[in-house]
Formats: sequence, C-alpha cells, structure tokens
Amino acid sequence: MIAAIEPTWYLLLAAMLFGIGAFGLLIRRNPLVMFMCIELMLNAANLTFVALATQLGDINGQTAVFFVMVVAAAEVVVGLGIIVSILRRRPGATADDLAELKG
Amino acid sequence: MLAAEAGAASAAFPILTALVLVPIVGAALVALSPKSRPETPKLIALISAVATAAMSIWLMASFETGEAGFQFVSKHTWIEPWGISWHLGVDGISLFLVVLTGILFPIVIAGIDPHHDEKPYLAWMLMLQAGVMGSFLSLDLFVFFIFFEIVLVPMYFLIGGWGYENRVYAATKFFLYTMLGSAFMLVGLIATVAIASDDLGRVTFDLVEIAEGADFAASTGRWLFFAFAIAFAVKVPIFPLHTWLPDAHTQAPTAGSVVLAGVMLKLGTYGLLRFGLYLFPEASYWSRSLWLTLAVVGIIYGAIAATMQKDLKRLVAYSSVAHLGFIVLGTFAFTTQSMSGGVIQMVNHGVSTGALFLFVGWIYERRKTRQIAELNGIQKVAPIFAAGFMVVMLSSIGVPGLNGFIGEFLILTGSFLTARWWTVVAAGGVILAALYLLWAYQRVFHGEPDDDNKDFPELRWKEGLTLLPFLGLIVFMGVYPKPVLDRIEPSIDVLISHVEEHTDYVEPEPSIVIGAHGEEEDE
Amino acid sequence: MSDATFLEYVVFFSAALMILGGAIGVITLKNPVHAALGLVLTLFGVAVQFVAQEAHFLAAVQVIVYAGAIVVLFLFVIMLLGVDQAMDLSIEPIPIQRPLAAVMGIGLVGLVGAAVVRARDALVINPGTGIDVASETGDNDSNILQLATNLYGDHVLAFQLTSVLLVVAVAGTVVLTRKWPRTDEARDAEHESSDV
Amino acid sequence: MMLQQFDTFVGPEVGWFALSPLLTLLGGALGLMLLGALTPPWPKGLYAFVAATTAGAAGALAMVQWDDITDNGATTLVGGALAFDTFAMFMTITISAAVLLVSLLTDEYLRDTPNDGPEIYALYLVAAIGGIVMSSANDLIVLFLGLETLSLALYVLAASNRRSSESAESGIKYFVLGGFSSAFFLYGIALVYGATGSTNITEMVTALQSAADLSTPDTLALAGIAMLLVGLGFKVAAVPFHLWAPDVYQGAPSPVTAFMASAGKAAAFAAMLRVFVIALPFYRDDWRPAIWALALLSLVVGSFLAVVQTNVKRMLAYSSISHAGFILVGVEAAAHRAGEADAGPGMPSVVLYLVLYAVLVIGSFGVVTIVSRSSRGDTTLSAFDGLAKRRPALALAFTVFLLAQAGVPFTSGFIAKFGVIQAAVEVDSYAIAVIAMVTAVVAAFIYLRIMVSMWLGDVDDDGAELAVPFSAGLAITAAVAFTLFVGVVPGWLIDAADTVTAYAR
Amino acid sequence: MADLVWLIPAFPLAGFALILLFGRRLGDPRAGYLATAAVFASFAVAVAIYFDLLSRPEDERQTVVTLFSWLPVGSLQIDLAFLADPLSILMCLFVTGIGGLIHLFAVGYMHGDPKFSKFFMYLNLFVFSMTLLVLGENLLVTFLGWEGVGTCSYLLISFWHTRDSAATAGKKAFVTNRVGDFGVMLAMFLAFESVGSLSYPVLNEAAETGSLAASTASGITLLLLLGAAGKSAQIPLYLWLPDAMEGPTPVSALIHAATMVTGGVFLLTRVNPVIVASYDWVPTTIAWVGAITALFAATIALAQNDIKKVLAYSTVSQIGYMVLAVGTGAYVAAIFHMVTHAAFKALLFLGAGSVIHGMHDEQDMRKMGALRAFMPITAATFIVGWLAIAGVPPFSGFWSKDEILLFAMAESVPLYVVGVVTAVLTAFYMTRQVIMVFFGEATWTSHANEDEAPEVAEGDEPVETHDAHGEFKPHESPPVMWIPLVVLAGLAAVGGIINLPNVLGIPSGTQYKLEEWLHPVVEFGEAEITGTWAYDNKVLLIVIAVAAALAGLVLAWTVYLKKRIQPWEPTLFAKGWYYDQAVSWFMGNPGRDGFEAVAEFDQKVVDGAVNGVAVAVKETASGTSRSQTGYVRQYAGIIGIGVVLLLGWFVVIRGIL
Repeated sequence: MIAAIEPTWYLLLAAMLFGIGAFGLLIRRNPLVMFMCIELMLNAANLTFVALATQLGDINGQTAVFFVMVVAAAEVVVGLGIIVSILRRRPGATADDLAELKG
Repeated sequence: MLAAEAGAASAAFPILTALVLVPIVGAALVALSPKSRPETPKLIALISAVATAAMSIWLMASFETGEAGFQFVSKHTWIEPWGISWHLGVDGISLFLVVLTGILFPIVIAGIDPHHDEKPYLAWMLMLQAGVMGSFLSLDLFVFFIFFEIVLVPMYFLIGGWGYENRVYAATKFFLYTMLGSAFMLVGLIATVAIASDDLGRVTFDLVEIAEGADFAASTGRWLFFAFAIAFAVKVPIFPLHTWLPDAHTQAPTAGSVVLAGVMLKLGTYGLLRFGLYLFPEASYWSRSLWLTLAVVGIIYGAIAATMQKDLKRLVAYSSVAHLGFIVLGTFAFTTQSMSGGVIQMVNHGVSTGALFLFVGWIYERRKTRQIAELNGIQKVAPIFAAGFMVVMLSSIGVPGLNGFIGEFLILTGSFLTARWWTVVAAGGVILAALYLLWAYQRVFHGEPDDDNKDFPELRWKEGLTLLPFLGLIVFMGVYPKPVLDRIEPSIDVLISHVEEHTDYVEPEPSIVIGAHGEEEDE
Repeated sequence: MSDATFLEYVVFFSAALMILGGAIGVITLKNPVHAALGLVLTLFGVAVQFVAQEAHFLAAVQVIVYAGAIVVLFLFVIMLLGVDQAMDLSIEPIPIQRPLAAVMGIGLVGLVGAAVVRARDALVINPGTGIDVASETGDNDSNILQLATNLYGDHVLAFQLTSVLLVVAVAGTVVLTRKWPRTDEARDAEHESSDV
Repeated sequence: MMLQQFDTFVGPEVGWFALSPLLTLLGGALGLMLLGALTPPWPKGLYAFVAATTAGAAGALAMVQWDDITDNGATTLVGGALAFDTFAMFMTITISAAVLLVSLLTDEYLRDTPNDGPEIYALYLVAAIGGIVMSSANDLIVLFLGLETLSLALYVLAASNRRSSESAESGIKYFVLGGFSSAFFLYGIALVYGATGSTNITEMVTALQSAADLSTPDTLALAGIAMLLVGLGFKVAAVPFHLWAPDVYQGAPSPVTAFMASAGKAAAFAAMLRVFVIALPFYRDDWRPAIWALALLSLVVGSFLAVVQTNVKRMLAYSSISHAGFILVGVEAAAHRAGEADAGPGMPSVVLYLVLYAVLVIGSFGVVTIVSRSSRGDTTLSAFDGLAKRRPALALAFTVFLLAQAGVPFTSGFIAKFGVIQAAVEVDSYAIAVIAMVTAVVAAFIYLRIMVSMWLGDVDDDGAELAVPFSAGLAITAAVAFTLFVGVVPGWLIDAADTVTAYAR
Repeated sequence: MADLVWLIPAFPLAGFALILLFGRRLGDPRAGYLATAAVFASFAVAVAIYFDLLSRPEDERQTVVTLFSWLPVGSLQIDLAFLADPLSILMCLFVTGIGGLIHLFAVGYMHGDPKFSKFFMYLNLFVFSMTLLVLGENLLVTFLGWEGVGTCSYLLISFWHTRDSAATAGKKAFVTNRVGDFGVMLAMFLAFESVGSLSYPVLNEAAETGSLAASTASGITLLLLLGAAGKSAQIPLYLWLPDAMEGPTPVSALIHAATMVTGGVFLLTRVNPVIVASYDWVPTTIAWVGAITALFAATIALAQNDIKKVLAYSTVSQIGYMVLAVGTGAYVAAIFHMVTHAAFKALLFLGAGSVIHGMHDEQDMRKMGALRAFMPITAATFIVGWLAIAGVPPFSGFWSKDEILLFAMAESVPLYVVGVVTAVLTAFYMTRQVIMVFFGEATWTSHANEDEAPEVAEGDEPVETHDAHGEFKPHESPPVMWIPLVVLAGLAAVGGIINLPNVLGIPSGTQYKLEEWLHPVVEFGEAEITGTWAYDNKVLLIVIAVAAALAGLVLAWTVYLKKRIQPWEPTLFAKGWYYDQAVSWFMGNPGRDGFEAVAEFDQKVVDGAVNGVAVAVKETASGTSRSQTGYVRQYAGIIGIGVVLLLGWFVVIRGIL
C-alpha cells in the first residue's frame, strides 16, 4: 500500500525544516549548535529524498539517504574534532570570537 | 618548437628569426654569466647587440628595393590547434624600424651605464630588444600580440629598477595603462580570427591571409578595428590617452627613455599601419576624421603642454606627443606622401627625440636635476655640449636640412591633399615646436651660469661617440632621404591600393590640368 | 493513490510537530544540552515520517545512527568541553545579522515551497520500478532486501566511497587530536612553524 | 525464494584497471596510514616521497588509460557510477600532479612538527580520491560523496597546524560554511532527483531527452539546480559564495592552501562541468545567466579586493577568486553549446585553465611557504622585501608565476587566459570577455606590487637566512619549467584538452 | 659655366665646415679671412656665371643644375636643384659681394671676441643658406635656405647669449619668422596640390598658361605674402627686426639690412607670374601692406635714439617700399631698390658699427655728436649713404625709389602719396641721425662707458681696443673696417646706373639695363604702364621726389642743427605705436595663462581622470573589504542572500514567470 499523504506535504515540511536549520546557523553563536543546525538541514534533505522516492516509486532515493547518514556521521566526527581542538585552546569561544582573519 | 619549413617563401638563412632570438640568447647568457667576472655581462650584451645590429644592417643592404611585398619571410606552424604560425617578414614599412631597433640598442648599451646592478639591467635591455624586434617583424596576429605585450615586462623592470625618484608609480602606471589597451586588443584579435575563419574556412591568425582573404561587414570591422586601435592609441600615445608617457619618460633611466621614445612608441603607430589599416581598411577610412582630429589636437595640445613644463624631461616627453600626432595625421591621410612621411617620421622621431633624451640624461647626471629653473648658462661653460643639443633641437623643431623636417613636410604635404584644414592646424604646431624648444633652450643654455652651473662639465669623449651616430643620421636623413623613401614607398602604395579596394577612396593625384581644382578650393 | 486516512493525518501532523518543534528548540534554546535534546526530537520525528512512508530500515538506522550515535557524541563533546552554560540569545553582536537571517530563512522556505507546490502536478518523467514494502504476507524484509540489492548493485562504488570517507574521518581525528609537545624546544619550534 | 534471490544477485562488473588510478591512491593512503601507524617514524622525507610516487603512479596510470579511451571511446564504470572518459583522466592527471607537487612542498614544511607523520599525506591522497571521484562521477550521489571526501580532508588539513590559532580558525570557518553549503548541495540533489527521477547522470539525461516537453519548466528541478549551483559555487569560491576563501587560504598552512587552490578548485570546476554542462544541458538557458553573473561578480570582486590586501596569501586568495571568475567565463562559454554535438571550445578552455592554474598556484604558494618559514610565519608583503637580493632564483621563480597569473605572454597563464577568452568570443559573449580582460589588468596591479617589493624592496637584516629545501625547490623548479614550456609550446596540451568534449554519460 | 652654379653655395659651406673643424686652431683673425675668402670666391663664381649668361641669347639665360633627387615620393618629386637665371645670379652677386665686404669689416669689428671663429662659422653658414635661398630651383630648396638663414639669424642675434636681451631677441626672431614660414609651407602645399610640383618653372609656367586657378594663385600669393611679412619684417610681423639689433653690427648689416630681410621680396618676385594670375585685389593688398609698413616704420624711426634702431626701422620702411613695388607690379623696381638699398643700408650699418666701435660700444646717439672730426672716413662714407637713402640725386637710392613711386602713382594716387610722405620722413630722420652723430656739439666727453661691451662682459683676456678706459677719444676704425666702407660708399653713390630711366637725355644705351637683364624672369617691365598719366609725367614725379627729399633734409637741419624748432618726438613714435608692447603683453598674459591652463588641464583633468580611476578602485575595494568582518555567521548570511537570489532567478523568473 502507498502512503496517502501527498508527497508535497512532506516536501513542504522538509523545506521548513531546512529553512529553520539555515536560519539557526545564522543566529546561533555556539559552534556546536551551529553544527546541529547543519544536521537539521541534512535531515531535511533526507526527508525530501524519502518523500520523492516514495512518490517516484524508486528505491534509489532511500539508498541516497543511507549514504547521507554516513556522510553526516563522518562530518560529525571531523567537525567535532575541529571544534574540540579549538575549544580546548579557547574554552567557551563562540563563532564570533573566531574573527582574526578578515578584510 | 617550430615545425619544419612551411613553403618556399622563407629565406635560406632565417635572419628574421635570428634577429629575434639572438637578443633572447644574449639575455639568457647575461643572466647566467658568473658573478665572479663583473665585466662579462657587458661584453656578452655588446656582442649580442652588435650582432643584431650587423644583421639588421645586412637586412637593409640586401633588402629588395622597389619590392612591395614581404621579404625574408619565414613561416612555421607553431600552435597547430589554434592555427598559429611563427610568421615573420619585413617590408618597407617595418624595415627601418627594425634597423633602428638594431642600431639603437648597441649604442645605448655601450654608451649609457646603469647606476647599479648592471647584469639584470643588460638582460632586461636585451629582452626588450627581442620584444620590439618581434613586434616589428611578426606577420601573425598572435605572435605580434605576444611580443607587443611582452615588451611591457622588461620596460617595467627597467623603469622600476633603474628609474628615478617616482619610478614605481610611473612603471606601474605604464604597465597597467598599456595592458588595459591591449586587453581590448586581445578580445578584438580573437574575434577577428573567429569571424575571419568563416570567410577563410579555417582558423588562422595569419595577418596576410586574414587581410587579403577575409572581408568584414562594415559594422563588425569597425568594432574590431576600434578594439585594436585602443591598444595602439594608448601605445602611441594619442591624446587623451597620453598621460602615462610623461611619467614613464621622466622616471625611466636614460637608456629606457631613449628606447621608449626611439622604438617603443612606434609600436603604436606601426601597429595602426600594419594591423589597423591593413586589416580593417574600411573601418580606418571610415573613422579617419576622428583620428585626424585627435592627431591634430595632440599636436597642438602636446606642444602647448610641453611649453609649460618645468621639468626638461617632461617637456621632451610632451614634445613626443606632438610629434607622434604628426605620424598619426600622416597615417590617416591615406596619401603616398603622408604615409611615407609617417613611416620615415617614426625613424626620425626615434633618432632626434632619442638624442634629446640622451642630453637630458647627461644633464641629470651632471646636475642631478631636470628642473629647467635650476639650469642656466650652460652654453657658456659647455659650448660643444650646447652645440650638440642645438643641432638635435633644430632637428626636432623641423628645420630643413635635418631629418625632422623631411617627415613633417611629407606628412603635411600629403595630408593637405585629403585633410586640408586639419593640416592647416597641424602646421601651426610647427610654430609652437619652435616656441617651446627655443624657450627651454634659452632658459637652460643661455644667460650667465650661476654657481651651481658654472662648472658644468663639457661633453665627454664617450658621450660624444654615443652622440655621433645620432647626429650622422640626423644630417643624412635630412639631406639624402631618397634611399629610405625608395624602400618605403612601394609598400605604402600597396597599402593605399589595399584601402582603395575596400573603400570608395581614391588617392588624389595632383597634376597640371586646367580646372583640375575648381573654385571649391577658394581661400 | 487513495485518500489518506484520519490516522495517517494524525501521524503526519504529530510527527511534523515533533520535527518543527524540535528544530525550533535547537535554534532557540539557550543551553546547548537542551538544543541537543531538541535535535533528538526532530530526529525522532523524521524517523516517524520515514516509517509513515514505509521506509522502515531507514527509520531504524535514523534512530540508531543519529539519535543513538551522533547526538550522544554531541552531548559527550558538550560535557567534555563544559560549554553547557547558557548563552544569551537576546543580544546580537553583528548588525543586520538577524534581518539577514530572516530574509534568508523566509526566502528559502517561500521559494522552495513555491517550487514544490508548483511542481506538485508536474509529470513524473522517470517513474521507478516501485518500492517493495513489507507486507503482511510474510516477506517482511523486502524493503531491506531491495535496499541491499540497490546498495550493493548500482551503488556499490558509492558504498565503497563511504569507507574512504571514514578513512578521512579517522586520519582527521588523528591529526586533530594528537598531542603536541609543549616542551621548550617545541616552543622554539613554535616560532619556526607557527606559520599559518 | 530467498536463496534464489541471493543466487540471482549479480553486482555490476568493475573495470578494475580503469579504476587503477583511484585504487593506487587509495592503496597509497591506506598503506601510509597502516604502516605509518605500525612502524617507527620513517626517515626524513620518506612519507612525502611515498605520497609523491603514489600520486605520480596514479597520474601515469591515467595517462596509460588515455590512449585506451581515445581508441575505444568513453564508457561508464561500475554500474554507471563513474564516467571513464578523457575529461576524467585529464582531471585525474591534474589532481595527481597537484598532489605530487604539494607533497614535495609539504615535506620540509612539516619538519619538527608532530604532524610530520603519514596522516597529512594520507589526507592528500584521500582528498585526491575525492577530487577525482568528483570530476569523474556519473552519479550525483557519488559526486556528493566525492565532494564530501575532498571537503572533510580539506577541513582537517586547514586546521592541521595546531600551534597556529589562525589555522584552527580557518579550519572551523571552512568546516561550518562547507557543511552549510554541502547541505544545500545535497538538498539540490534531492530536488533534482525528484524532478528527473534519478541521480544517475546517464538516466537523468535520457529521462530529460525522452521527456514529453520541457516547455512547462519543472520548478522542482530549477530549485534543485539553484541549490547545486550554490554548493559548487561555494567550492569554486565564486562570488558571493567566496567569503571563506580569503580567510581559509590565509589561515591554512601554505602547502594546504596550495592544495586547496589547485586540486580543490580543479575538482570543483570539474564537478561543475559534470553537473551542469554534462548532466543538465537541457536547462542551460536557465543556469547560463546565473553562471554569467557569478563570473562577473567573481572577476570584479576578486580583482578589486585583491588590490587593497597587504598579506600575500590573502592577495593570492583574492586573485584565485578572480581566476575562478575567468574559469567561469569558460564555463559560460561551454554552456552555450552544452549538450550539442559540436561542444565548442568551452570545456577544453576550462580544463586547460585548470591544469595550468593548478601548477601556477602551487608554485606561488610554494614560494610563500619557503619565505614564510624564514619570516616566522609572516606572509605580509614586507616579508618579501628584497627577496631578489636574498634568493634571486626564488624571486625569479615567483616573478614568473606572478607574470603568468597576470597573463603575460610566453607563460602558461597567457595560454590559459587566451583559451578562455577565445572560447567566450567563439560563442559571441564579448561583454564578459572584455570585462574579464579589464579586471585582469586590475588584478595585475597586485602582482606588480609583489614584484616591486621583491625586486625593489630592501632586505631587513634580521631576516633569517632563507633556506630553500631540496624537495620544495624541486617542486618549484618543475612548476617554473612547466609554466614557461607550456607558454612557448602549448600545442600538445591544447590538443589534449580538446578531446575532453567527447565525454561519457 | 652656369653649370658650376653649385659652387656658389659650395664655397661658404666649405668655409663653414673648415671653421667648424679647425676654427679654434685658425683663431683670430685667420678664421675671419678664410670665411671672407670663401665668400669672395663664390662672388667670383657669380660674376663668371653672370658673364656666361650675358653671353647667351635672352631666352637661354636659364640653367637648372640638379644635384640629386631630394624628396621623391610618388607624384611629389623634389630635387635639390639650382636655378641659375638672371634674377638668382643678380641676387648672388650682391649677396656674395656685399656679404664679402661685410665679412671683411667683421674681421676688424669682431677682433678680440673669444668666439671670433664661431662668429665667422655662422656667417659662412648664413651666406651658404642665403645663396641656397636665391638659387633654389623649387620652393622647397628656397625654403631650405629660407629656414637656414632664419636659423643663422637666430644664432647670430643671440651670439652674445649671456645677455638675456640678446637671447630673447634671437628666440623672438626665430618664432616670429616661424609664423611666416607657416604661410610659406601652406603655400607649398597648395602649390603642390594644384600643379603637382614645387619647381618655379613649372609653377610660373602653369600660372602663365592660366592652368592655375585664380583662387589658388591668390591663395599661394597671400600665403607667400605672410611668409614675406615674416622674413622681410612687414606688418604685422616686423617686430622682431628692431630687437634683432642685439646682434653684432656686421650681422645687422649683412642679415638684417642687406640680404636676408629682402628674401621675402625676392620670393614674391620669383613667383611674379602667380601674383599676376591671382585676383586683382591681391597685388593691391601687397602694395598696401608695403606702403603702410613703410610709413609706419618711418614714423617710428623719427623718435629713436639708438643709432642702430633708427637704421633698423628705416630698413623696415625701405623694405616696405620694395613690397609696395611688388604690389604695384614694379618687380624690377623692387629688385633695383633691393640692390641699392643693400649697398647703402649695409654702408650705413657698417658706418654705425664703426661709430659704435669707435665710441666703445656706445649706441645712444644722444651721447654722440661732432664725430666727423674724429672718424673722418666713417663720417664721409656715412654721409654718402645718408644722401643715398634720403633719395638725393644722383645717389643710387634716388633712382630706385623714384622708379617705385612712379609705379605707385600708376597704380593709385593714395599709394603714391604715402610713398612721398615716407620719402620726406626718411630724409628727415636720416638727417637727424647724421646730425646727432657727426655734427652738433659732442655730448660724449664726460661719458663713462657704463654698459660694458659684451666682449668685456665675456670677461676673457682684455681686448686691445679697450685698453683706454675712463676718459677716452673716439678713434677711427682700422683699415680692414673702413675699406669696405669706402667700397660700399662707391656703390651707394653710383649704384643707380644699373637701371637708369629714360629721362633727361640719359643716353638710351644706358637705360633700363636691369630691366633688360631681368626680362627673362620678369616680363612685367615699365612698358606695362606706358600710357598712364604717371608715365607721361615722369619728370614731374621726379621733381616731386627730389623736392620731398630736400624738404625732409632741410626740415631736420633746421630742427636739430639750427635748433630753430623744438624737436617733435612723441613717445607714441618712440614706443613704436605700442604695437610691440601690446603683442608682448598679449603673449605674456592671456597667452601664457592660456598655456598654463592647458597644462593644468592635462595634469588635473586628463591625468586626474586616470589616477581618479585608480583611486576609485582602491576606495571601493577597501570599503568592500572592510565589510568582510571575519564573522563566519555573517559569511553564511551573505551566502544565504546569494542562495535566495539564485532561487529567485531560477524559481521565480525562469520557472514561474
């Protein structure tokens, strides 16, 4: 049986999620939270993939989601590594504190 | 690098290629010469330069007089996929510029010593010579462009490295200004090739093929022509694109100024002839009144500006603006006389203005100033020096019997036929030339020398020897220009008939026919 | 497709509520720990939506990998660095940053939304072969099976690339977390090599 | 039946030899990691040597494949995941060459730092894999994975100098913005997938070809294309997605910057060609104007902002932005004929520019690396004062690179610019061509400025003696030789570049 | 023999070259004698050619000697060729003859000058150029000489260049002449355009056969008139000549009295067929230019106190006569007056030079007087010159001036009146000068020589003519200086015989010799005006002329010697009607300001624009880069804006619209 909710709704939901994520990245100063916002955006993409896969009746969409999760995991590892290495040096630093390079 | 000989059109010994390569090799050797032997670089440079000079003179000697086409052609495919070939050739128009380039460099290399770092200086000089040579010799748009462009680099370093107080500013201005001009040219050049390839059926950068084979629509041709013309106008320089020149000239080392005035400015006027008129006869004829006007404005304007300069070198620089205005006038008057005059004026201006810059340089070496106000009474303490300057100045003023007059007279005579009123105004520039040069001469050389100037050293032997070839040329070209003119004229005739083919222009032939000229010539 | 049942609506909207609520929590809650919890909420909501679309395997992975691993990692780092103190969001040091953010957020949602809505009845130009879903009739692993076939079939290279990605992650963490000696000569060396 | 299913499962056949460049790099990377981890520290320079040889081997293998492709035509690999064509090989060679040179640069640079181990080189190699996958991907998901591989490696590399706060800052900036933009990219893939029903380029194209009509534009696809453009625009540092570039280029260790500006840019542009020119030719009229605008902005902003910089690395960063603008001009030219049988000179000009610029920029940052070592990490213009008096050869090399970047004849830079302008003129986009040339003049100003301080500035006495390490010197010499050689004899390279229009899809 | 005409310029050229190379070694006075010899050599050649031509039938008295092809470009074929015909040979005769004498005089005058040899180098160069001018076969060769003499005059005027006045005067002369040259060049262009050649035979032939349109002919004539005005110091370009007196006196005599300044008249005569072919009002214009100049300069001469300035203005005035003659078609008369004037004006200048020499470089006539006792020969010869210029029969000036007045009368009465008035004035101011210098009481006794001799100003070894300082006696000049005076006096006295009119029973065999001689060149003789009232009443005109001369004489005598009448010397005259001041003011203020403005414009606007662009780039750039704050979130925001814009383009503009 096929899900009856129109894919469009899912897509709109994903779009909102994506927008919230992007918005959050702009307004949050804590690098970790900014990073979470990126995760939100990735999830929005995943949602879109699945919805479209369902609409198209094509499994590739779901496979893509699988890869995205791996990417997300790897990103988290690396990203957190970088954040840790910085916050070790300067505890409590926010994204705005890191502005030596400019101009 | 170069594929095998293409066609039988090439001379047995690729002398033109040699003319370009010898300086490059010389530069490389100079750059690589060991530090331990300080005199070797100069020696190598001189050998290379003299060899080039010898070749160029041999070129002139074995040049087929009365032959209109290109001679000593050597053509090899270079960048196959882009249809670019190493295509060199010389005709009456380029011949004497090549010779001038050939003999000017050994003179300045031998005669003028840089204040420091001789080795790189000489290397750059030779690079410069190679670049100028290549520009004058190349018959392939791509090859011409790269040489036209590469010339900037050595000149930039010569000005920036061995120039005077404000050298970096001047060098940068020179580089960027000229590069901006050639930016347009590059686009136009590629567009020319792209469009011409439709007519020719194949992509080629060969000047002759495009000029003879391609036929541009009027509007297209005009756009393309202007793309080229901007670059040349900056290089000449044509008013109002001239302001890099005074700075560059003033700040350049003496040798740099001599070369700049002697041959580099000619890249512009030569380019207008070879790549403006020849490629786009229709467009150049169509836009002639613009160029004539700018030229005349340049003549008067340059002269007036020169009159008011306080710096002797700037004054000479502005006089260049005026003189080159004459050349442009002659070029766009489209008559045998005016264009031949233009070509010969290129050489003449190179000689006389070059010599003037020599003198200014010597004055600076002696007095460490170029300010006219700080110089006076030099003729009393250094009469020979003054006399030499006088001769050169008279040639620059255009006194008959000296070379300057020949060019100006031919240009004006010719352009009077087709551009009467412009010529009338331009002839007025002759008055101003006398004004600013004599005034400067009076202020610098006449009067009683004050304490700073009263032990102004007399002309030295070395300087005299450096000057001698210039004076010789000044007198010879003024008294007996026939051999030069005979070689120039055929090529000019071909060029004009080329223009006549592509336009409704017909060169006026003055003759004694009753009523050949009606009342419309009423004064 | 047949009309959605009331239950499906309930599921969809409640899940959507979780997703958006969690997301808003992420971007509004002052305390990073709370933000992380908001993220968890969102992730669960997404998982629910997956289930609602019969992507059971993905839903499982979503819960395990994301909520189970990633968020835990987040929390771990937060605790490790002790950056769990609240941050005042009422002040914004960068001028016009929030208007900027607003414009972007609204524009993004609006435009994509518009695109989505407009494309709702655009013809599906490349319909797939259909997705096998677990049915009551037994083969309740057909979705996994299809996914696996697809994964190790067409996407095997991509699958291998993920391993490369993990190599990067490993090498990266090594580089980023290796201890740098703080001895004197090292401090001298710092001058040497502190070049950016 | 389950068993039966398992029996019937057959994976796609893998062209192992065709994948050999990738496998070589992967092998090198893993080998370095494992052996490096298991064995005591290797003698000086051995890591770099291994990495360099691996890269060289990969490049060589790619060259071997070249003839195979030109003979048997282009195909796709591993179930259509990868394209096996001269375009891919060209980029493979470019990226491998970049890795080779950069490894040589890095060797001396890492001395006396805890990073003087295998990891950095492993990351180079893995990043190279990512770049090659990007440029040869025939599936958007694969492309995304390659992009992530490259990006993650670059994030780490940028932050790898733990003693420098700037390095860390650049790392996190690059990471945050990179994650941001790749999220967009992914979202774009998703939307395009929705519109075309596949992420595989071959299928996308066939789908769009067979599509009843595209006259009623599919907004889903258009939105997706916009997102894709954002992601790739970020990677190639095109204005307005460029802002990370100056900071990261300045903050990252110089060799890493060289790697970003060469391999990173090359891969990103290759991906751009794959995604837009090869995969989405049917929407070319939609995205071409956008590319045009990006090109214009990049040219202007890059060259203008470079003028006011005082830090050489930052200058080069901005100049690389304006170079990106130039390459975008080529992409724009390619767009005019995208998908046509006669693809025109657009793509060749782009790949030509990429390879030439890669060598140039590595050389430039190589010089910066050497100079900054002696100046305690100072890369401001003053650090270069009087370089000509301290190390004439080095100054000369830098001069060559700078002149080449300015597009002076007889250098590869001129050939590159010439090719791009020619491509643009070929398709009658004169305006952008003229703008490009004019902005090139503006950009030339900074090259002149650097040259001035090198040749005319006076040496500061406390400047430590400037040692040119052998490996780095070798790399720079090679770069100079290449720059000048191609400047004089470009024919063969142009011929090679011209073949990339015969891509697989 | 006429084929050797090239020898005429050759000798001075050789002299120039020799002195250029060995001048310092030759030194003073050998260099001077060498130069003199060179000039006399070419004089000899000229004489020989004269007799050669004389021996030929009239229509063969024209030889073209082509040395080589000078400017061959397309239809423009210009040879460096000489035209030996009666006119040019006549010119050569008096140029080289009188020139030689002046050289001789200069040997004495310049004695002791440190730049002695250079002076003669210049002089020879000048003679060379002058001979080129007169011998030229085409306009361009003439122009070559034309400019050459101009240059030499520049060099010689500013010979004592340490004196600012001299330097300025030289520059002024050159530039003013350039204005005239401008006209000559345009005339050449026009000639080339219309007849395709610049050679006189062709041009004149075209004019005679009428193939030269009247309009073109008028154009050429007027442009040449401009040139003539420059070279021959006519209104409005005369004002360089008085200043030119800054040069050494022999220069004034040679260049600015005898030879160069007559170049304009020569040129006009050379192309007389063109003048004939042009509109009628053109010659009239010429005539009036000459007439007005003559009168104008004469009035100025009335009030000058500098002995040379008087002569200078009188030169201007006399050349005005010649131009008047040309305008009235009296070409022969013009040439005739040119010759006689050359003789007596050179004589007067040399005399003046001798006086200045004797007075230790005092030039102010008010500080002279009663010198006839101290320098008798000078005085005697000067008086001869005075009578000649005043037009007292039978001295040469009388005959030539009378001829001119005759033609003027034939042309129109006003011209004649002006001519006569000028004649009166001429007699008056010359008499005034003679009295102030040689008669009356000496005003120089208590004169301490303030403005030092330039030679002394040169400040080298003391010059022997100046050993006696403080109170001194004027002394007669050495023979080398007075011999030329005597010869010239002879010529000035009897010069009239070369063209006697047919009146008062002058033996017909001796009449109109010059006219006959010039006939091949100038058909336009006195025959042309037969039948006019003037021709019929020649005698009456002669009487009037004599009366005028005597009137002037007597009047001046009474004013300056007998002091019966207060001398009337208005400042207006003394200051030359303020014309010079006006011009220099204009050049100095509006002109200079204008030039300054242009230079400013170039700096501020043209170059300012260029630098402005650079500055603008930098400003915008630094502004933009300041906006790059380094905040990663802001970067993200800008990226976001980019995203929205792109989405807008794709979704809205391309998609929905």
